[in-house]
Amino acid sequence: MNVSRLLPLVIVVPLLGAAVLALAGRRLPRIASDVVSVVFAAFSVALAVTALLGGAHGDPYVVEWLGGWRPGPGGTGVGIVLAADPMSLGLTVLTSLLVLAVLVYSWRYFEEPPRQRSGAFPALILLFQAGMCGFCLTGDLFNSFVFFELMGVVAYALTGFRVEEPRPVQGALTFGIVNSLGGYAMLLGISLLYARTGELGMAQTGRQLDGREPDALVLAAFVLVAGGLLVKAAAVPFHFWLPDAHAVAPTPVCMLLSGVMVELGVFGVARLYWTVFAGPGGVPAEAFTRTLLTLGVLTALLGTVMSWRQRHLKRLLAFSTVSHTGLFLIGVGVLTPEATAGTALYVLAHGGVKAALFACTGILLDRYASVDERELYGRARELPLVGVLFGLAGLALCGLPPFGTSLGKAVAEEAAGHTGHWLTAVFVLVSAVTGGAVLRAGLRVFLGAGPPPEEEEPLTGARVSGDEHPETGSRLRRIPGTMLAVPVVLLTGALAVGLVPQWAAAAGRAAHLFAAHDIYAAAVLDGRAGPPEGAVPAQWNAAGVLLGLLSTALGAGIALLGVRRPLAGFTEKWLGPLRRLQSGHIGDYVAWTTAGLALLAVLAAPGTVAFR
Amino acid sequence: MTLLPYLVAGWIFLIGLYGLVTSRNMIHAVGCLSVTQSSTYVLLLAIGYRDGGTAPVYADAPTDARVVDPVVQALTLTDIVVGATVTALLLALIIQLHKRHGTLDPDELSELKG
Amino acid sequence: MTDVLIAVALFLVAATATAAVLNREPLRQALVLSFLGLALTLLFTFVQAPDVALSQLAVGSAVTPLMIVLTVGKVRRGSTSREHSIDDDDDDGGEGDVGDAGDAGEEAR
Amino acid sequence: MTRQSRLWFFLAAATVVAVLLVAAFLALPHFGGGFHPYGDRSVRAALAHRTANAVAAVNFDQRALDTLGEETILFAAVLGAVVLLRQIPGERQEAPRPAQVPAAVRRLGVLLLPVALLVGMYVVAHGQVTPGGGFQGGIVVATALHLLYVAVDYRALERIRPLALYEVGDVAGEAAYIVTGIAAMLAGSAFLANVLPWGTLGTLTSGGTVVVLNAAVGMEVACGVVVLLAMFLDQAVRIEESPGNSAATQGRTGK
Repeated sequence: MNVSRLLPLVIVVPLLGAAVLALAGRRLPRIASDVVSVVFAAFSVALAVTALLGGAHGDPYVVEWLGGWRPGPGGTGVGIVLAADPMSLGLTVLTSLLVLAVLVYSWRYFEEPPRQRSGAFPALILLFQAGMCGFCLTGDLFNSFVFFELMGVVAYALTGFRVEEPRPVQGALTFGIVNSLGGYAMLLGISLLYARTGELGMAQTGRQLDGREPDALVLAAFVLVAGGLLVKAAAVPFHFWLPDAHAVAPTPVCMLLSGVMVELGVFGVARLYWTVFAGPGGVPAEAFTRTLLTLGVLTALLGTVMSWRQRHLKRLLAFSTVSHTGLFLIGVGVLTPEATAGTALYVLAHGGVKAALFACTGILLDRYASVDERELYGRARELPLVGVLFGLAGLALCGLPPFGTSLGKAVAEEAAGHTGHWLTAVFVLVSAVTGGAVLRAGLRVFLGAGPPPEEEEPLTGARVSGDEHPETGSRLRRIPGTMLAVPVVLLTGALAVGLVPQWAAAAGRAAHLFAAHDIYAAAVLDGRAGPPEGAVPAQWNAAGVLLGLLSTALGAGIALLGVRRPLAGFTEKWLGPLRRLQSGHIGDYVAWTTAGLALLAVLAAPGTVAFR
Repeated sequence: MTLLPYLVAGWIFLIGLYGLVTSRNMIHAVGCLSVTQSSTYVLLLAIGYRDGGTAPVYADAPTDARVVDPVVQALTLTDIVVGATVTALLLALIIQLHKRHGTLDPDELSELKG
Repeated sequence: MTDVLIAVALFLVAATATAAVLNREPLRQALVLSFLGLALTLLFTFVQAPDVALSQLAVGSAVTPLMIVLTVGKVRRGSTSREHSIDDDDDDGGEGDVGDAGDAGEEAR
Repeated sequence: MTRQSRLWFFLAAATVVAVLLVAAFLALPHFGGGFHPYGDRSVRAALAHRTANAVAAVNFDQRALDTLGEETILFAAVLGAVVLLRQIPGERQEAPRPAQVPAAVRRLGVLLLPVALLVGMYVVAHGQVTPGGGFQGGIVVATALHLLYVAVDYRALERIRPLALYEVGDVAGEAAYIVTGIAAMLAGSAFLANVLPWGTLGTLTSGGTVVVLNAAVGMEVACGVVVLLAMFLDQAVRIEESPGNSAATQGRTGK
């Protein structure tokens, strides 16, 4: 069987698994539903890997027209296409692997109400997997909206999973409203594109747009579709929902949300640009770069600042995801294959590292019923292994070679440096401070470094929990092997991304194929394989290693400073207003989302539309 | 007439957003969200309309009849299902929100700050 | 002729949508939303989309308002059954809580 | 932000968005124009597969993956609602009270119920020929059942609504859609290909797999919406907070 025939199965197998679990969940004991979910997820991983390897040996594009609706000459057809290049397949593999990790992490111990249906939670996770994989693989605009919404619906339910507590329900509701708005904006944009081009496939739409000069309609379509995707990617000022949702979702869900779902938003923007808008009739390169760099830098800096001042560990990690998303946006916005390759590696390794950090935090929560940096002060000395993992992950986030995060950062920042040297500085600063924030928290929690926390310092730090509950039913006395194995494996994976030169080379080739408007259309519509000429393999170089060491040293330095908190009053004075923006108020968030659309329009307009 | 349907779609989108921004009750906010979504139906179907076209159903019509675009109609159908399910989930969350917080006023929901 | 009908339906849709947003009391909003559903059904019929009209009729003017009404019923009941009832969602003035509680009770019987 | 500043901030942003939208609308093809390349191709493809309702052909044949996604969204939402609206510790089930319904309403409801069910099933069955189909008919069937709640009371509805059965129906509909798609692969074609005989245009059995997928969707929607509404009804009618329970007050301490 042709490898392309397998492509739909990557999406369908988890769906079948979810159906089995929803049907049999009432009767199956917990262990059986755990096994079933892992088997289906693993099968999907195997399929995705097969497709990736199959693509590596033959035609790098794996194209499957569903229902057999292959287009006629000229690429006109009526069907939906799954068009997987190595980039989207790589993301699919990452997604599926993280899903597998999450299922193993929640194995047996994670409390999954309702009691009488042990299959509901893993079924939702499998549906989430199907949605994310579908979003990666589809080559059709409306179909990507459908999978966007599927991801969303499952994610809202999973975020609000623990309805016994007040904050998850509020976070999930905010998440649901803001993301739905993003989805509707996206659909409006797709409608505009359909009106102009009469097509829904990305390749077809892109080809049709190439025929004429861009105008206000193209601009509006870009703003609306990209805006919707940027909501998912949590770019400033669309980002407000993310910390509210990621800080309150169950830990296994956080691993998926932060590890890969947000990154899919960035991927969506990049793919949208390259397949639809990169031609002469789309958004000019300088307009796109201007837009993404502006948003990316704002996102990276805001996320960094907010991350540093959190004491709620999950919220700290959530803001650090925001800041890294900013870096990814910069990497994508620079529009060179090198930067794209670096970003891809960065996303891969970041997914592993961030999921590992959430896994460690989850262990703390399940054992101490708290994720507050001060409440946990020194209490986790008895968990040296978790501490080592947490510290390593923090260093990886800083950009310590040879972690994959460091390689990705090195490649992306070098490529971005060609656009502006200050962008390199942003990469170094952001990874240093977000990694430093994690290290600071680790030092205090696992080593009891610095002065013990005073009773109450109401000014510093965000609202504190005080009423966190372990997710394992009761507090863990012993840490289960599965919960420890998952972060170990994830960190090893992140290390491997930096160490296996074949992967880095593959990322270089993938980026070369991904960042190619015409090659994509030819491969999808005419069945012509694009030879990856002149692909630059992503690789280590001295400057990258040095900058990685520099940001790690900086990160460790500010972590040591932060442990003593000499700057608390100072940061509070200057950063208070920023903090107040994160108000938790749905009206504010909707207003910001509208403002974000306006901002996108203003940024992308010059060059796209001629003002007459 | 050439612009009116599009303008109505735009108006509904913006008025829905306005309702969300000024809402004082989460149930009302979810209602406004579904108003916002109606704009996508109107825009899609307006784009697919063809003067003098009939519905794209050939049960009795001759097979060469001039019909409106069936694709946007199929898309709108999907869109309506998506809207209804999202509304259902959000309302489910609202029921729990009220149980936990005792209020549905966004001004009083202040757990997630900073 | 069709154009006139479409234009009328469009105005109806715009008007009911605006009314649905401006009616800040959830039960009344549910009612207006079902009018919006009807107006959209009308519009879809005129633009030759009977399939869509049918589902809009079923979803927009029946299922969605029904779910809203059930939610309001639950919420009202939840806050009246508690002794320390907190004045929840009626700061926007102009709504008769007594009458609404009656409606909610009716719905949640 | 204060209410005032939030409003002004929004209005400023919305003005920019409005300008953008109007500018885009001015560049759109005129309302009622004749440029519908995809639509035209799609009509031809529908007729080639002997599906009289071109919308059904797009939904269940040409773009069947969209509909799979849509059904999965419904499936996920039902599962999500079951999880989110579960009875949690500190809540108890109350027996619903019998209701007094005027005899006229009762008679009308009981009379309407079978009619509405029939109409719903008719709409499902004729989806590939006339307007309507699995989704519309499914919703009609699901809402028709709830006439019993309006006309009699909740206990009457519960008697004809064994939830477990409907949940199985929901899953079975979703699974049937997937299995039909995979069966096409086993028959040597692509996923969700229309491999069954297409029949004669305009007849009930025309359209090949469109009939099967349409029925699967009808089943899933009817059962799924019943389960969904049941979760809301249970919350509204059955589930009560236990007296003296602290779960509700717990949340409020944070305020």
